[in-house]
Amino acid sequence: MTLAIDLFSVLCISGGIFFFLAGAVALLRFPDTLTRLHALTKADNLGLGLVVLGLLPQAANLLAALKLCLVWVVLQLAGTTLSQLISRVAKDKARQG
Amino acid sequence: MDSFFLAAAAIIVLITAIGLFRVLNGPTKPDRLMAAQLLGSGGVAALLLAEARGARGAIDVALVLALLAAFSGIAFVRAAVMSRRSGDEWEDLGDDPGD
Amino acid sequence: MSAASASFLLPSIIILPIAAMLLAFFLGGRRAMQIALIASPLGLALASGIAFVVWQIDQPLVYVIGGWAPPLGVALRADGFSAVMLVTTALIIALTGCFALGLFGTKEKPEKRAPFTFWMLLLSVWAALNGVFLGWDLFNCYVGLEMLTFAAVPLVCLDGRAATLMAALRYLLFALLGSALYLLGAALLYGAYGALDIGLLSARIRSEPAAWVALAAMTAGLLAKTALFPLHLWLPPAHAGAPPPASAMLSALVVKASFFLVVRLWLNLAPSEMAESVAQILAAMGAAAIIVGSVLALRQARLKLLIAYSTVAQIGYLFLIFPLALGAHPWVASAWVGGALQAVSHAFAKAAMFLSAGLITQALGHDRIAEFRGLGRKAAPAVLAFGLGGVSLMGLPPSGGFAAKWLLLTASIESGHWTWALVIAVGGLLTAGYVYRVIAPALAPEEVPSPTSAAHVSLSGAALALALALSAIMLFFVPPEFSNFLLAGAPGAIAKLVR
Amino acid sequence: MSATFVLDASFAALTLALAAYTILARDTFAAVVAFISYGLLLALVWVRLSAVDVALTEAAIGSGVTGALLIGAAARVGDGDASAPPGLKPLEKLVCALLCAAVSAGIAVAVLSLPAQAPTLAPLALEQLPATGLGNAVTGVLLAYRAIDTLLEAVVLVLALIGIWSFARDDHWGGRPEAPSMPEPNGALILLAQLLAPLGIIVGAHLVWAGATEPGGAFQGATILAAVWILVMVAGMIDAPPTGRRWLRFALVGGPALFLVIGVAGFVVAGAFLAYPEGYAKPLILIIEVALTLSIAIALGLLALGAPARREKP
Amino acid sequence: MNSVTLAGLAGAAMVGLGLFGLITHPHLLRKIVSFNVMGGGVFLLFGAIARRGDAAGIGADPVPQALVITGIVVAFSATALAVALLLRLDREIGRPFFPAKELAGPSEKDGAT
Repeated sequence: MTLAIDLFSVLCISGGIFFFLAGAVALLRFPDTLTRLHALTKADNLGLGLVVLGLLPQAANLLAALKLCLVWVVLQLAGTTLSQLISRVAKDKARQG
Repeated sequence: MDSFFLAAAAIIVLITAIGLFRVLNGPTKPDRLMAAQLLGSGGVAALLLAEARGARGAIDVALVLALLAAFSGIAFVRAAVMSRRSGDEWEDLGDDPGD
Repeated sequence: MSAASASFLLPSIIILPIAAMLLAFFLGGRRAMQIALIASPLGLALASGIAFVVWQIDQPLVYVIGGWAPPLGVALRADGFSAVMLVTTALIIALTGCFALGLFGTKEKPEKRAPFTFWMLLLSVWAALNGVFLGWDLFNCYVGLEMLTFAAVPLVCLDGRAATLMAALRYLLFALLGSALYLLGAALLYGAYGALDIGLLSARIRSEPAAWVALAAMTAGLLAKTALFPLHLWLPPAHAGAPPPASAMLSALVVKASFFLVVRLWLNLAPSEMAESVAQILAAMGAAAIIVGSVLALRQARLKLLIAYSTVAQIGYLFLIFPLALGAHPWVASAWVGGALQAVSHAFAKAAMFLSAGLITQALGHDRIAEFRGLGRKAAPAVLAFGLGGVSLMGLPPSGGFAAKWLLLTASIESGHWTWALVIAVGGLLTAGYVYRVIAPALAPEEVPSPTSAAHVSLSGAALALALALSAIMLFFVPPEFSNFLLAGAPGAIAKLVR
Repeated sequence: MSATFVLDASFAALTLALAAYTILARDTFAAVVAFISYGLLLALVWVRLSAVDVALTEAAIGSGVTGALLIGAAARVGDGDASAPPGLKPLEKLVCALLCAAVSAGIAVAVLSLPAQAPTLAPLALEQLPATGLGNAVTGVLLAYRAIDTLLEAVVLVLALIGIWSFARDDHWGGRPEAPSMPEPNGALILLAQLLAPLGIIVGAHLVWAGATEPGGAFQGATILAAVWILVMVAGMIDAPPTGRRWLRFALVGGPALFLVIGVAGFVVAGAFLAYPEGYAKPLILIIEVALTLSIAIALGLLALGAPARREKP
Repeated sequence: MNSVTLAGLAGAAMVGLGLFGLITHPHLLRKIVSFNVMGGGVFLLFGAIARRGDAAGIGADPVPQALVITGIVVAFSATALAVALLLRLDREIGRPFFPAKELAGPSEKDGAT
């Protein structure tokens, strides 16, 4: 049983690493700010989401599991809002300029 | 399992940090900011992994980082909007190559 | 009164200004001024109480905060030097506070920026100074120093002009650099010896790399805050640009706090073999400060800048005590007493000079020395206060400055440090030069007598400046017991020698 | 060489690289972003050093709020390239670099020469901890053993605020700081503020409460509260408060004043300033912490908002 | 060499870097940032010292930890003060630098009253 859980964790976290990598690559390769922004936000959330998912079964108690989810939700919210704000400003700027 | 967590934390931080370094020189300000944001997420992930390894309290640090993650970004956007309004040029918020 | 029961005075003199400041901030407006005016005589009473007890018991007064003994807890300690500095601080705060009534006295209802801020900062400077003079824990002193910086910097730019804002920012950057270095040294000392209490550290410290680096960093940081040459660049614009009562506090008191901690570091904390090798360097920097500061003061066209450069020079004298007050020699007691007297008499004289400069500026509408002809008629009391302060600065008898410089001079000669004796003498001549540069035209009659008369100068302001100047003079007449008092709890060798 | 050492070494190298970038970057904005990341990595390093209390503070204040403050300032003043005075000549720079390298080398020598048997107050701090009723030794140091430092520090915050306010124009005195909100309301931001505000208050309160036994405490909790407050202001849901109001002044001095009052009461009931009577230490400390948290939160928020910049109608 | 010594050495290097920035940058905001880097180095040094004092099973000496917490808050206050002063100065003189020519002390009309 523990082996199965550990395997699940390893898989999820490895997936998380992959998305962090994807995010970093997107940052370097994508052509313009807005696409970079969107790719990055997605990669960011998926990467952290998978890490959290992988750690959930390892959590010591319910409070710890709750905190894990909370961290992810908060970061998701913050990231989404921020990218929305930035893209809006960037669009305004593009319209003006 | 512990060493896996350790390795995963190290790899995530390194990846995101390298991404950050690559982008610090531009081209645009939002890029730099987003790269910092990515490092923030990476750091949070590393802290969660550390907690799983038994570093007590690391998850609280992660929670604080997550709560404040958007903070500097919002400060940036606000300052950008304000200076645009007051007529100052905000050279590279769009896609024009900066620097 | 037993020492233990009287030691509650030590935290009280820190609590009083802090409580006053918090209350003044809450009540706001005019109340701030009233609270400051009520608190200052109370503080003076507390400071005198501490001095009296130290004099009575003839040893340092110690208070352990919260009952948690060092190394875990924090102790406060007042020796003779601390007590004298506390009384000086309380007196100067009270007198400059009264002087400031003319400038920042508020009657009307809505709270005004500069007056309200001034009274808050006055109380904060005072609290921080008391904290530093009583500090016996390196980190506690750090917090006190930071508090002092945060209170002193806004005082510089109360008028909000670009030049003073610049001076304030430069001062802040120097001060922050100084604090960072100081904290670095404290960290290393804790890492090496597991304590921050000066008494415990002095028992544990050895001449080894960690101690050397720590003390070097702390000293460099404190010298930046004291503005010892060549780290003095920030001082003249900052002290000259502030409003007169603020300048008086900054020049008379604030720079002394970091000097006080340098004394703590090298005379109380460091082992004497370390101190001996550094003392000559400190004294050499002091000597350079005396010469360079005085020469620069001679060349200033503006009165307030002249006084500010004179502070740079007078700080130099303080640093001459390091080589003279070390070791078990017959002259160390006079060096120690001379140094303390210099700190105190300079504080009074400089406060008097800055306040009179304020009055002169008020009377003339400018402070250009070249246009001072006839000033003696227009603002006689202010010129007199300036002159009396000058007498003490240049070390003419009878004055506190003379007593201080005479003691330092004899100590230098007895110890064979002829260079320092020469510097003291030359510094005195240069000081006489720049004081004369101000007084001579002021006493000269106007070429074209102007119709205006002496009505410009506020009499109460002049009286306060005179009182400060006279205090500097009166220090000449302190009884010999005063020396013994200053030696109460003085660093090891000095105190032992006397007893 | 163990795996953890490799990890620590790479963290240290990364942090150092970011510090170097912060100092050496040509672009001011890039330097500030690098500084924020530097603070973030420092927080990780603090966790690695088993100092979670400090990690929390660094994450909240060192990186978070300081970063926001600096980034706002960077956007405001810009690079100012055109008006830059001539910088140092290469030779002067080299001299400075050598000097700073010497300083670093000196500190490094001192670090390497620290005694192998490190002195520590940890056992003593733990031994005395039962007298305070606390479970977190760091909170014990902050609110019992070295309470005087913490009291002075709380006063320093108020003092720094007075200093910042004193940079206002005369006619703005007592008014509100510059409007912190975005020029036009933004739905996403308002939603974020609405969601994060309750969460932040819970987390902040949790940190203060947990601080008695676990990592956390007044300063960390207060920073979260301050951040949430600013967020709600930036979203335009509330305005910055007028700095002359009596209630605001009361909220600012309340914490330090209560701390001071309890400390002075210690003279009478416990025999020393800032001593707690036996058996009452923990509740008193918790009361002080709650009051301090509120005052510090407001002070930190106002410190970040800056000097009053709008005239207040009487 | 262990992780803790490494942290101390990194702190030493950061102090040097911050000091360099503080001395050489003409841009005042960069000076303020440099001061913060320097502060980070000093705090890290404290951290290494705390970790060395690991005893009685609590991982790190609590005293230096508490000092660093105080230090971080003080450093933030200092930064806020410096930034506010800088912004005001920038509004007055229109640039974030000290002018190349030394300021002439108090202006002519320094009424001081």
